[in-house]
Amino acid sequence: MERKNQNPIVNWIVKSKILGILFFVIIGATAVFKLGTALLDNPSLFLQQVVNGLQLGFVYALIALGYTMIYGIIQLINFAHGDVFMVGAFASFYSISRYNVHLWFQNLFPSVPAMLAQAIGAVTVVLVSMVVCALLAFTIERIAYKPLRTAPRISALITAIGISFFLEYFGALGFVFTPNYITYERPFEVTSWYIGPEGFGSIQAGVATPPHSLIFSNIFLIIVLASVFLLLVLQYIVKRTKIGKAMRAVAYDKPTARLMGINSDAVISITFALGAALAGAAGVLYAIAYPQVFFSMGIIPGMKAFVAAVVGGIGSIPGAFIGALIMGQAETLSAAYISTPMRDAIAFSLLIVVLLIRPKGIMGETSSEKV
Amino acid sequence: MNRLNKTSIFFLVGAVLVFGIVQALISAGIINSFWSTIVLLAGVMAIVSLGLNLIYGFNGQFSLGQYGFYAIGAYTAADITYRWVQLHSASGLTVILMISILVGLAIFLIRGVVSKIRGMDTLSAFALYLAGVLVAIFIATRLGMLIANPVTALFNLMPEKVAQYVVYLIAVLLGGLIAGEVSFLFGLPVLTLGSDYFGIATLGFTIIVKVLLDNSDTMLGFDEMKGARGMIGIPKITTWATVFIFLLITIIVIRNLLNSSYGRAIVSIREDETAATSMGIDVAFYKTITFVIGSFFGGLAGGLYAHINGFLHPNTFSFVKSFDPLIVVVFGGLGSVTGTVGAAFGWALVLEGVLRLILPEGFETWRFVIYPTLLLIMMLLKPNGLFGNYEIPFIRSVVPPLKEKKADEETAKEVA
Amino acid sequence: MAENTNTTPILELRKLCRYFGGLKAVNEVDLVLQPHALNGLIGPNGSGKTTIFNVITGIYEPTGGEVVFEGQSIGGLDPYIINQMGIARTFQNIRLFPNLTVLDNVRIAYHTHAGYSMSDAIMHSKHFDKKENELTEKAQDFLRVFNLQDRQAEIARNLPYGEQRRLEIARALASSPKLLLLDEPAAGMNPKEAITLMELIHFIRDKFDLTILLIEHQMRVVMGICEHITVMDFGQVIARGSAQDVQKDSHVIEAYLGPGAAELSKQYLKERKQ
Amino acid sequence: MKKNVLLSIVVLLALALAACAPAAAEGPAAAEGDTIKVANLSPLTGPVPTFGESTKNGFMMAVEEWNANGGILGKQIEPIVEDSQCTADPAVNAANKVIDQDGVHYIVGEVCSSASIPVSEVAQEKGVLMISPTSTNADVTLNLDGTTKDMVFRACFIDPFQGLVMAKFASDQGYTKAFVMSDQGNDYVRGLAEVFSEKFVEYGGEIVGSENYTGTDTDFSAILTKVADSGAEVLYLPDYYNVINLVAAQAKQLGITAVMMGADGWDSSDLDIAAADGGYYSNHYSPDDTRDVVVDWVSKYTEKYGATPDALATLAYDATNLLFAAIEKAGVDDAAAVATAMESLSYDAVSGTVTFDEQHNPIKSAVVLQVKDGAIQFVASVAP
Repeated sequence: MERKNQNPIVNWIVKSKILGILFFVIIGATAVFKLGTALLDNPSLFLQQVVNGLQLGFVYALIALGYTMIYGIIQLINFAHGDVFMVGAFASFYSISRYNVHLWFQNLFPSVPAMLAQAIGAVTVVLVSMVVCALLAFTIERIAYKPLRTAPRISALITAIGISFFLEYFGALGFVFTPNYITYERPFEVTSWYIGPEGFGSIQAGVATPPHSLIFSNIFLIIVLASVFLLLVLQYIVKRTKIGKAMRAVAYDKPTARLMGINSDAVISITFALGAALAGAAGVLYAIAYPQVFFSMGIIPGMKAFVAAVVGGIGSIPGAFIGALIMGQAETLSAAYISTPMRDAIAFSLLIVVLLIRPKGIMGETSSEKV
Repeated sequence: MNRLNKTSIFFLVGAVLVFGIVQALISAGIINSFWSTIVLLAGVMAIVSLGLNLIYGFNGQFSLGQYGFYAIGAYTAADITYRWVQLHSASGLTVILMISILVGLAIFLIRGVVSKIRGMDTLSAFALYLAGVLVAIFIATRLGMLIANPVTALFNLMPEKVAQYVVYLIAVLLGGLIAGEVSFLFGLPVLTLGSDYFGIATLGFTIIVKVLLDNSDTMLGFDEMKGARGMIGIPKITTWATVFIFLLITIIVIRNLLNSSYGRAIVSIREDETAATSMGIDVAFYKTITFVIGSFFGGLAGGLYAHINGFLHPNTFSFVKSFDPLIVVVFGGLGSVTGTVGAAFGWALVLEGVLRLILPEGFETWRFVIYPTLLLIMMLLKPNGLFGNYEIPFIRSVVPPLKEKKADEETAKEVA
Repeated sequence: MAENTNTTPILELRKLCRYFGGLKAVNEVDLVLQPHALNGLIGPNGSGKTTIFNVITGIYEPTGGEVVFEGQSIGGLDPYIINQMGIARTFQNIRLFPNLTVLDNVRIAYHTHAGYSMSDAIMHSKHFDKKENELTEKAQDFLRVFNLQDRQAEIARNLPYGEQRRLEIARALASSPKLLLLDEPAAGMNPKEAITLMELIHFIRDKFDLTILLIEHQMRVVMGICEHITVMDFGQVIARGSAQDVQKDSHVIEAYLGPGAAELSKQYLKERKQ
Repeated sequence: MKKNVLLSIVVLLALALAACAPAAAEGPAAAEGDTIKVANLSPLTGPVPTFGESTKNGFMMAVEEWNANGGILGKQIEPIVEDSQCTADPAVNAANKVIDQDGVHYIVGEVCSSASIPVSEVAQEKGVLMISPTSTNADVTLNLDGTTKDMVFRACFIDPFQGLVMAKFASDQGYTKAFVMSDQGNDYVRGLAEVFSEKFVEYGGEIVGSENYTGTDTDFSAILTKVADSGAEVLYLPDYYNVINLVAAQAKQLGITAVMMGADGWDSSDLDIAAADGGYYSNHYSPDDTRDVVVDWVSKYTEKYGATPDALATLAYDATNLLFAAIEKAGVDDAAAVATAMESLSYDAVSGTVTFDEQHNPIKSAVVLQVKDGAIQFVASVAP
């Protein structure tokens, strides 16, 4: 039971943790080499992939924000979050194609310039979805999670899985939503632009894009702006407002928060509603980016966003954002340069590696338990 | 303690009765193949869930990876019997046998070295194990191919049916062993993570396994597994008797383990990790060994499962399905062996059996609306599961009566 | 201070440091425990007592300095190894295995001495039965010592507070330590209970031939039984010696009552003499 | 210890004895009545309930039509629909249920090959006739040793034919560079992609790239960027319309000019015609087809379900009709006899005049359609 090993070489190996480091270095170097050669090989293609990854990452970020908030406050992996996201997408689908919500503003104030009216119309749609999702989440929380607040944590998790199944298959019933894949009608037209050695211009159908140029669309811009905006709003709410302080207090220590006069049940409900509102917004933006809605659309993005939140450090709002961007890049770059079939496997391996190096995620605070 | 006390006899008699009655009903055709298939699947689900209950319910490690090990066991066992039945070669058997032996040996040897070196970090240890295991696999494959023909000849001496059944039994066990060894390698670094993080990492494991199985023909080089087209040609030889015996063995092993000092060490980690380690319990070791044993049962069940329908498809092991054993475990009651077995049968019989029969024409899709609703109601009514932590007397740990000891009692009185 | 006796100390802390970021929870602490001694470690809240326990038992790694147990440096070893070497502890906020029976709580600590293999357990062999019986009897013996034998089938979390404290000590003892660390064993007890407990501690020290280091907040309790007392404040040792020595020490008085208190108390004592 | 061992031996012996007891049970007593029971296994829940819905609709329409015309052999048809989730275990359970509990002798289903294969084995074992409307995997009708399962048929093309059709069409159009995308987890897509790649090269073309994705992917930009970079003229994407819609929309965003080509999975009223504009796909029939059976089918379906039928509905309708025609031809309600009758059947179905080859695959011609100016237009017809 010696603390120090007799053999100096063994001692050095142990102390420097060289084997473990070497292991990661080899994996990392292979990845860096692959990506590096790809970058040198065709820089514009590489950049294009990075832009693709950014779009995906920002979409994940929107979902991840809601996940991280709910986990942060009641340590519940809310598997139903992805399905609330699906409901948000459907809500916006119906509000656009049935009720023309995106045209209301235009019809009310025909004198407003078309661009502005369209933008306000789109925002209205997003708001409608956010409200629908917030109400849904509020109801779910009251019916399914609140009674379980004192029960073991796992019961709430199983309930979340149950809610998730329920929302999916109830939604898949013909008279609720539909079991079909529906093409989503965007509230505005898509335009793509290219920028590169040939200059800047918009892409026309049927006309070849100049080579070596970077392509991006208005959807990309909208998603980036919207997610950054929502991140800032959320950050403001959590850090600056009274309810935000109450949230942090409840997250930190529920009984003490209650003693301080905070209605923790109300705070938790509001957190759920807020998280769901974000999911609703994400649902709309997701459907705009990938124009198809169906009952199980929330499962995979939901899971990946959750993984992103974990990578970033669950409970941390900037962490969720960073994690989502990393996930987006990891998925796109591995699909592009390493192996497409393995992209999910690579994304998850990355998750495991990050957790091994930083057990609480990138931005996660390491809280040591008081002994 | 009487070695074969009343409760044990009672339990065994009960088990034989249950088995006999079900078997008789199946033989008489009263339980038709619709119900008997469901019963088989339920039995398999019970074994998988028992493995998970050991990991999660008793050791407190929130694992979503059980279906990954289930898949590994299923494909391993299926590959062995496939090669035997379709290619008339024991090469699958010998190679995997050699791999499981040599990898086990490698792990054992490296463990000997690592435990002598104080203060080695987990990742370095992991790198060492990985290197050792890879070398072992390399040697084992060659060795296995070398002895394949003689072993085939040896098995051919037996009557065909017997040989097939023996190969099948070994295959099922090897499926478990391989799953256990994989879980050791995977668990070594990952078990150091905190509870929820461990859960997410194991979820990742399930997904990685599924992706690999989707590409098993192109990326792993197992043409007979046919990747996403589904593996066919696996003999359908899992019977109620096999499932029942394996289930019984699983229950008894877990019961004996739990009611020993090792079991108490396992449970103490769930109860309070810091206190456990301060009481001299090697937390890392017990987490690993529990994970390995739990995964072993997962793999074992996979082997049995592969031979029920004779068809394997990666979609069976998708991540949505991987919640099934978790649902069963929580449904039955975390940390209750009785509850898990009961819940597994109840779950399968209701979901696949009863709900199919009672739903009227045109309402087939409602099956998956009713199922989560039932789940929700159950969780709200009984948040601790159907059985809570109830155990039948056979499984329950007994508190032996105090023995008379006058001398000590006196000292105690003196103090108190 | 007469610490340099001829016997080898059972535990020695040499310039032990433990920092949390910028906070020096334990700063260059020296401490020597002689075999079979009953030592007290006192100090105001946050003075680093429990941190020292955590470093000794391996829950925290020392930032600097050394922990030497029976001539071996044990700083940074895993807690379970340290326990197996012969150091057991209790916790400030009782940490039993709450959902297990009282008997099982003790049997778990006896784990390393179980003496049968896992395959014995799974096969339920004869050897297993024999050893398991022995183990159970020994565990029951420990329970008797603490007068908990009638509670053996009870679930630990349902025990009253005082019994939980005693159970925790019983559990620590079951791992057959040479050095027992008790973290505020009398916390939450009334003076009478505390005195009884201290008597019990005295008794087990003799019965099991232990060295004991105990943290206590209530000075009165410690003063009564501890042969040697170390006082800490702000992560440093400010005084050590016998109960009387420590009581008079001006640093100690200031640590407990605030700066200037020593002067006041001196004056007070003077006035009383006059 | 000895007692324990003894007891274990006794237990094991008892178990072994019980296990060896002859499975004396005969098949379920077929409920002989004045109806013919026919089951449909569709993935009504699980990952693709929309396919299940279409299949069920096609099946029910055929049943209703035959019943309205007096049934088969003078008996009414009793349809039984069961959910099989596109997954092996539930599909087997569903098959066992309709066979054992309901006493069905004919099964129309399953949709996914991954579910049809285990069901086909159950059907074969129990002597129940099965016709899968849409399972393209060869293993559905074939045993491992290459022999045909005599009770199992299918109503759709198998992989090689459609891949060949499109490869030939593409090279006839003068395209030389193709990029192939396929879903690694979907055998239908994978089979078509493999055959297309092989045949396209045979016809003198070049495969400039191929990429896999998973069925749950929604972001294809990484792959599409590679497509743009590869200079491909053709993008072969033989997946279902739901994937096409996503890929086509993103391809447009990325300014991709390659012509998209696909297979019968595209055939749906939910296909995003604007996004997929200019694409070609192979199909069983052309909506412009003027044969009565086609016109009837399309108009009746549209009237009843409010959408034009997709490939799944059409094939389910055809499969069911084929089954009923075979029963009528056999003249008895007996699965084995019907199977024999089916082998020599020639039936004028929506997807052309169908006969079966030795491996129980239908022999019928295919058409190539183009998505153009907001409509689906007939381009060419290809005979096998």
